[in-house]
This record gives sequence, C-alpha cells and structure tokens, in this order.
Amino acid sequence: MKKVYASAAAALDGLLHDGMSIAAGGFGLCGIPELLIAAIKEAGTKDITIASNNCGVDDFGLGVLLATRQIKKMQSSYVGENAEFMRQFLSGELELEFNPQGTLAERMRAGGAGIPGFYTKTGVGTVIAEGKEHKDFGGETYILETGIVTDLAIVKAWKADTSGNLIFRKTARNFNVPAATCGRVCVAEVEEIVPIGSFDPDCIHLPGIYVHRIIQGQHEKRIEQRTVRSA
Amino acid sequence: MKKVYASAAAALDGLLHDGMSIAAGGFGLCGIPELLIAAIKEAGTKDITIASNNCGVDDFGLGVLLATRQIKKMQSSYVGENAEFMRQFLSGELELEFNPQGTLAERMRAGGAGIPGFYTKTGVGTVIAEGKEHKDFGGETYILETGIVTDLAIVKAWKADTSGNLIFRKTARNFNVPAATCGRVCVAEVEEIVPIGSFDPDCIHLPGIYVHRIIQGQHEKRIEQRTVRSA
Amino acid sequence: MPWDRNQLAARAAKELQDGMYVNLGIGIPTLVANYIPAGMTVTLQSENGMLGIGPFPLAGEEDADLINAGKQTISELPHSAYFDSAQSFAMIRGGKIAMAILGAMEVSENGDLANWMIPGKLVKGMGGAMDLVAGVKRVVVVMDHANKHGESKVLHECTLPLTGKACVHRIITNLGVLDVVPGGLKIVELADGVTEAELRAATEATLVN
Amino acid sequence: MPWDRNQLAARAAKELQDGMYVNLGIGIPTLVANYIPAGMTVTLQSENGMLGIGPFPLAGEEDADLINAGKQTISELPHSAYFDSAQSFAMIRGGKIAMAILGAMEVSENGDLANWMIPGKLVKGMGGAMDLVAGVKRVVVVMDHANKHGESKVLHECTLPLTGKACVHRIITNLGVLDVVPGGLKIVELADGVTEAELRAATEATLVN
Repeated sequence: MKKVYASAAAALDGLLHDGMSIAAGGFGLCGIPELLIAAIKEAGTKDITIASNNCGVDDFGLGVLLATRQIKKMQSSYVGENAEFMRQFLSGELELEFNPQGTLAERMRAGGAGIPGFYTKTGVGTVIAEGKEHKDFGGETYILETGIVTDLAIVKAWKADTSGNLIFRKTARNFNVPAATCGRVCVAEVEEIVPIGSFDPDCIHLPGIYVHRIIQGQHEKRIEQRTVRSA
Repeated sequence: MKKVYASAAAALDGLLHDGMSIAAGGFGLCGIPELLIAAIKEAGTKDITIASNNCGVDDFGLGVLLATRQIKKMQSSYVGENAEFMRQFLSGELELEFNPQGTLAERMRAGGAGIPGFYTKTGVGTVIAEGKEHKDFGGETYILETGIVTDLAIVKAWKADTSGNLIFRKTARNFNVPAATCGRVCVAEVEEIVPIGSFDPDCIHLPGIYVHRIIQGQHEKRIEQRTVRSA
Repeated sequence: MPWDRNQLAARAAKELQDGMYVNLGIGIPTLVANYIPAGMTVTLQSENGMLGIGPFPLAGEEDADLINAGKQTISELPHSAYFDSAQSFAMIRGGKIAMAILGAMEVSENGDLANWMIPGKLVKGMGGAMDLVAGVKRVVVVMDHANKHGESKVLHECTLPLTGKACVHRIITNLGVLDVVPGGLKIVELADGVTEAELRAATEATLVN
Repeated sequence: MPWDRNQLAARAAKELQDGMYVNLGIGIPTLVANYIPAGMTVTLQSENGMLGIGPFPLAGEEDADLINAGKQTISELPHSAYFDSAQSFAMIRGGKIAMAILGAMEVSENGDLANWMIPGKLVKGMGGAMDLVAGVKRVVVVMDHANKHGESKVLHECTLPLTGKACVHRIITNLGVLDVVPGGLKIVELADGVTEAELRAATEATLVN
C-alpha cells in the first residue's frame, strides 16, 4: 500500500467536498500545511469548517481560503493577524467559535483518541463556559468540552518515512500532532521523504498509523515576527 | 536546583508516608522502577494504594511489596503473574480495582493533564461500567472515568539529563510516561545520567518539568518470557 | 476434518488486507503473523507501545526492553515506532486500528464477547481486551467451536462476564466461519470436510440465512 | 517615581525562584527574562510547545521552525525540549508550571482577570491565556495601575469579559505590589517614591490591612 503521492492535488483527490470539516496543524505561520492549503484553494471546495489555532495572514496560510470565501466557520483560539478575517466575521459572512488554545488542542487529541468529552477548569466563569455542562469533581467546578473529529486532517512535518511515520522540527510540531489524530483521513506534507529504517523508532513523533497520504515539497516557511539580538 | 540524588533512599526521603498513593511505571517486568520499589520496601511504608498496570511477580517488581504486606490496594489491568497477589486478594487482605488497560493509562494521563473526568466507550455493558455515569454522545453511550492523581510517581527511564529530561528505550516506555505525569512528585531511576545538551531536544520523551528527582543505578531488567526464533 | 491451530491461524490471515494495522491477541491469534501473504504489508500493533512487531529475536539477541503484550521477547522492523501506553490506547480507542484478532471463551449471536474472567476461578484481569473490542474497527474472534466439555461456545447469550457488547464482527472456529448479522449468525464458510449440519448441530446460537 | 517598564519587569523577576518553570506573557512579562538573577535556573515555557526558551537569535540564525507564543523568532538552550500543543497544555492545565506572569486590562479585588477582549472592538481571541490562568499554580499580573484615561485597572469588579475567575495571586503595577487576600487586596510594597496615599487614591478595589 503506497502512501506517497506526487502532488498536493493528487494527495487530496477524492477527499474534498463542499461542507466538509478539516483540522489543520500549525501555530501562527509556523508548521502550517501550506502546500495542501494552496491545493484546497485550487480545488475550490466551499463551506469548509476548519479547526485550526489561527487562520493565517491575509496572503498566506489559511488566510488564502478566506480571500476565496471557501471557509464557512473557524474553530480557533487566536485570529488577530488577519484583516480580511475581521471583515468577514464582523459582516456576518464567517462563523467563529473561539476555543481556549489548550482546550482546542485537547479537543483534537480527544477526538483522535475516541474520547467524546472531557472536563476542564479552563474557561469556568467566563463566556466560554456559557451553555456548557458544569460538573464538580473534588469540590471544584469544571466544564464539559467535546472531542473534535473532522473529515480530513492536513498537517506539515519535517520528514516522513514511506510508511508514514512523521518527525517534526522544533516548535513546528505544535498543533500538527493533535490535528493529525482527529482526522478520519490525514494527509501530511513534508520537506523530505526518507526510506523506512531511516528514523530511530524511539524518536518518531507521530506513528504512520495516523498518516494516510504523504507529499514532499518546497516550503516557503514564512517568518511572522523576525526578532534578533545583537552579537 | 539539583535533581540528581545519590541513592533511591535519598531520592525518596521525605516523600513516603503510610496510606499514601503511588503511580508506578512499567508493563509486566519491562521498564519497572525496580530500585525505587526496593527502597520503598526498605522504608517499610504501609497501606499504600498503587496505580500500576501489573503487580510484578512473587519475588520481583511490585510483588516484593506484597510479600511485606505494604500494599493496601492495587489499581491494575492484569495481575495474573503473581500467586501471593491472588492469595491476599482472595483472603480479603488486598483491595483490587480492575481498570481496562487503556482506561488506566488515560486516567493517569488525564490526572496529570488537569482533566478530572473523561468519557470512554471502553467497558460499556460490562462490569466495569457498573455504578459509573453513562452519557450519550452522537447516539452512542459512553461511561465517565476519572483522572488519577497520586502523592508520588515512580518511573524507570533509560537516560536522564541533569535537568530531568527523560528518554526511554523501546517498549520500556509504556506506562512510565502517563504515570510520571500524574504524581504530585515524580522520582525517576535511570541507567545513565548525562549532562544537559546531550539529548536532541526534538527527541525528549518526557520533559524535565515532570521529573523532580533522579537517580542512576544498576538494573536487573529481568525478562519474563524469553522467546527466540531459530537462525 | 475441523481446522487445527495452524489452519485456524491461516484462515484468519485471509482477513488481512494490504496496508492494514492489526492487533493480534495472545494464543492462536499470535500465529496469524506466520501466515501474512508474501508481498502484503500488515503492521502489527502491540498495546504495550509499539507498531511494527518483528519476529522473535535470535538467541542471544533478546532485549528486556523489547516485549509484546504477552510479555514475550520480540524484535523490531525498519518501520517500527515506539510510544507510551496512553498513546497506544489513544490509537486503539480512536479507531485507528483496522482489525483485532482475538481469542474468546464465549461469543453470542449478537456479537457479545466474553474472554477475560470465569467467576469463582482466579481472576487475572482484562488487560487491554476491553479497550480493543470497544475501539478497533473490526473484531474477529478465533477459537474452538466447543469448550473442553463439548459445549458450544457460540451461544444465544454469553454466560460469562462480558468483555464487550455487540462488538464481534466475525467468528472463525475450527468448524467454520460465521458472521454476526441482524437476527443471528450467518455461515460464511465451512472447514474442510465439515458439513453444514455438523456446524449447526455444534452451535447453540441462532443461525440465519 | 512610578516604576517604568524595565523596573516593572525587574520587580516581577523577584518573584522567580531557583528551579522554577515559568510562563511569561507577551509585552512587559517577556522582559522579565532579562532580569533572571545570575546563578538562578528558571526554565521558561512557551505554550506553542517548548520548555527552555533561549534569547532572540543572532541575525542570520533566525529559524522559521523556532518561535515563541508571540510568534517571535527565538533560540534554544542545552536543556530545551519540544512537544506538541496537546502536551504543552496538558502540563499547563495539570499544574506543572509554577508561575505565569501575565499582562492585564483589569483585575478585581477577588482576583478576577480580564485580558483578552474589549466588546465592540476587534476581538482577536484568548489564545492560551484562559488555560494558563486556570492551570498554573501562581498567577502574577504585571500592568500599569491606570488605563490611558487615568482610570484604575484595579477594580471592585471587572467590567470586561473575564479570562478567569479568582485566579490572580499578585498584582505588580507601576505604583506597587498588591496581593489578593480574603476581603480584598493587600499592599505588599510601594514603588520607589510612591506613597501609600497615592496608591490608595489610584485604586478602586477594596484595600485591606
């Protein structure tokens, strides 16, 4: 069974449909599946619900799917870097569900782990808790959050072996791991595909069982805030 | 702040008391904190509740704390390798709470992750579900399981750096990671302590934030079922 | 002639498909690994934290840190990956494993499974069995059709405490292959030389056409 | 003279203890890293998946794969470790982080914190702030005592949507240091040259002795 595909378009073939849900990895512009996002733009899939911590910037990352009006709803924790996002949201064209960042990560992990609901104290007493079940454990109050399962997960890793084992690099790991696990199908784009046996089996960040299709490609890897110190 | 201690007894100093709870890593005899178990035997701490997948064998692993009658209760998934366990359990001297293996692992992870309860379909319709809250999500029934938090976690890793970062080897990782996270204090025994900077920061299995004290020592690493193939 | 242990394992191996991730239980299910067709990639999961179980090691190459869920020494493969127990059962519970092939004490006609305890006898624990049958997409049971007293293990209702309810999809016994379908069990295949009448006579559960 | 930004950061750095794992928010809290006393080991967590934040990189050494929660390029240290976002917030929610030092728009006398949205203005999202204040053992707020209209940000009750209820332990402002105690806030320290009368006059919240 071959997991390696020739292009992002080929890897997404048969997986896209209007009204679908997608979980996307990345934090800000770090570790985002930029090639797969571009291919979804090309495919023109509409009314997508996307679970992703952020929504890119106006001309990069998930922001490109805002420009083409392909996104119906975002499940995010922070969307502050994107003027078009604000315009669409304030005009009612775009739905937005805010999640505390850790709740969003855990909801993805839970969905991937067969856990439909879990309790957290994050957000108790805030707008996030409104309408959610409250329950006491050991004298403290927690709220119920639900697992997220999506039709598709798109993630970016550093390297894959041909069996789909993935390794990530530094803080580009971020949401890619929980997002990958919560998709019914997961497509990964990587900087390099290597033969099986290339990885230390003790150092695989995401086992191939979670990864159905892989592509290799050139990544822009744009830096959002370039900060340096003097020598 | 120094995390490295000279001996198992020194590393446990001030952490033990009668009636305490302990989470222990290991699967069967693989990856068990054998030196810390021996030190707890020497300390003579009584009425301990232990969350551990197994309870060792009669003369090794947690089994040595059965011989000395230091264990009040076990939270386990499989205890079949231990005659003294069965004797104490059947005579009513030892309490036993069976957990499906994955539920036990997730209860430890949840406890360490600030999640006091989660829903799972594991055990629905079985004796495991009796007395537990049932809840439907998407038309399927799940049961509520609670997070485990213990006074102490004892784990065995392959290597530690002096900041407490741990790496494990092959299937000896098992319950050591979730157990380490659910202890209010975690003590780790390792085969080798190395300077900081020795590990690839992308390949650390358990960051040092979870690990409060470390010892290095000689391990017996007994094999439970030696199986080989012919050349 | 009913199938013997190796024939049972060989028959169960026909359930495998290329690219599958599979969990094999202890006993006859473990033997299924010997019958994976050449050229087919099947990745075996060990619930103690490994994907890509290799064969038993050569003598002298046993590693205390490398065991399967039956605590036997094993070896690794080029695509193997290790992870912790919480991650292992996250993938099991999350439905990432395509199939589990497990032994059983009893199976009922609606797919209930009992394979972890006999009241009044020593109770060893369910280990990972309840998680597997609740989470894995397809559960195949491999067992003898009758117990040692000659009584059917394929029942209207299980008498032993359950491992899972309505979780079994297919039953492979020494007499043949049965599928759990609405209303009861359906005969899919007969062991070589076993007649349908013999299978029916040996089965307590409702058989439907 | 009220404390300036750097004096505020220096004062906040006195909250640090050897061996602590700490999360620093964006803005003045980030500057606290510049005032960690020599010889003290403090490990900074970045909620996007890192322990052991190092300084900004040298020009030419920026790495798109290595950023902090403010999306700034950073560097790593010898004891750094990377992990995914679910693991990162597992340690935050699980109380493994000893202290968070955060900015605020408003704090109330019972420790309620508002720092993520102003209704009617652009709403960017709470990011990890709600998780941090709910999970971290000790929450220290660093902020100016008054807003740009000269109104107290230390209030009887917050007027803005909350980030967390009763979650703040200590407030460090340009005028001094206040602790959340039963019944209100207690003055712990005054900024150099600020009188208690000045601090009281600038504070809406109940001050107790």
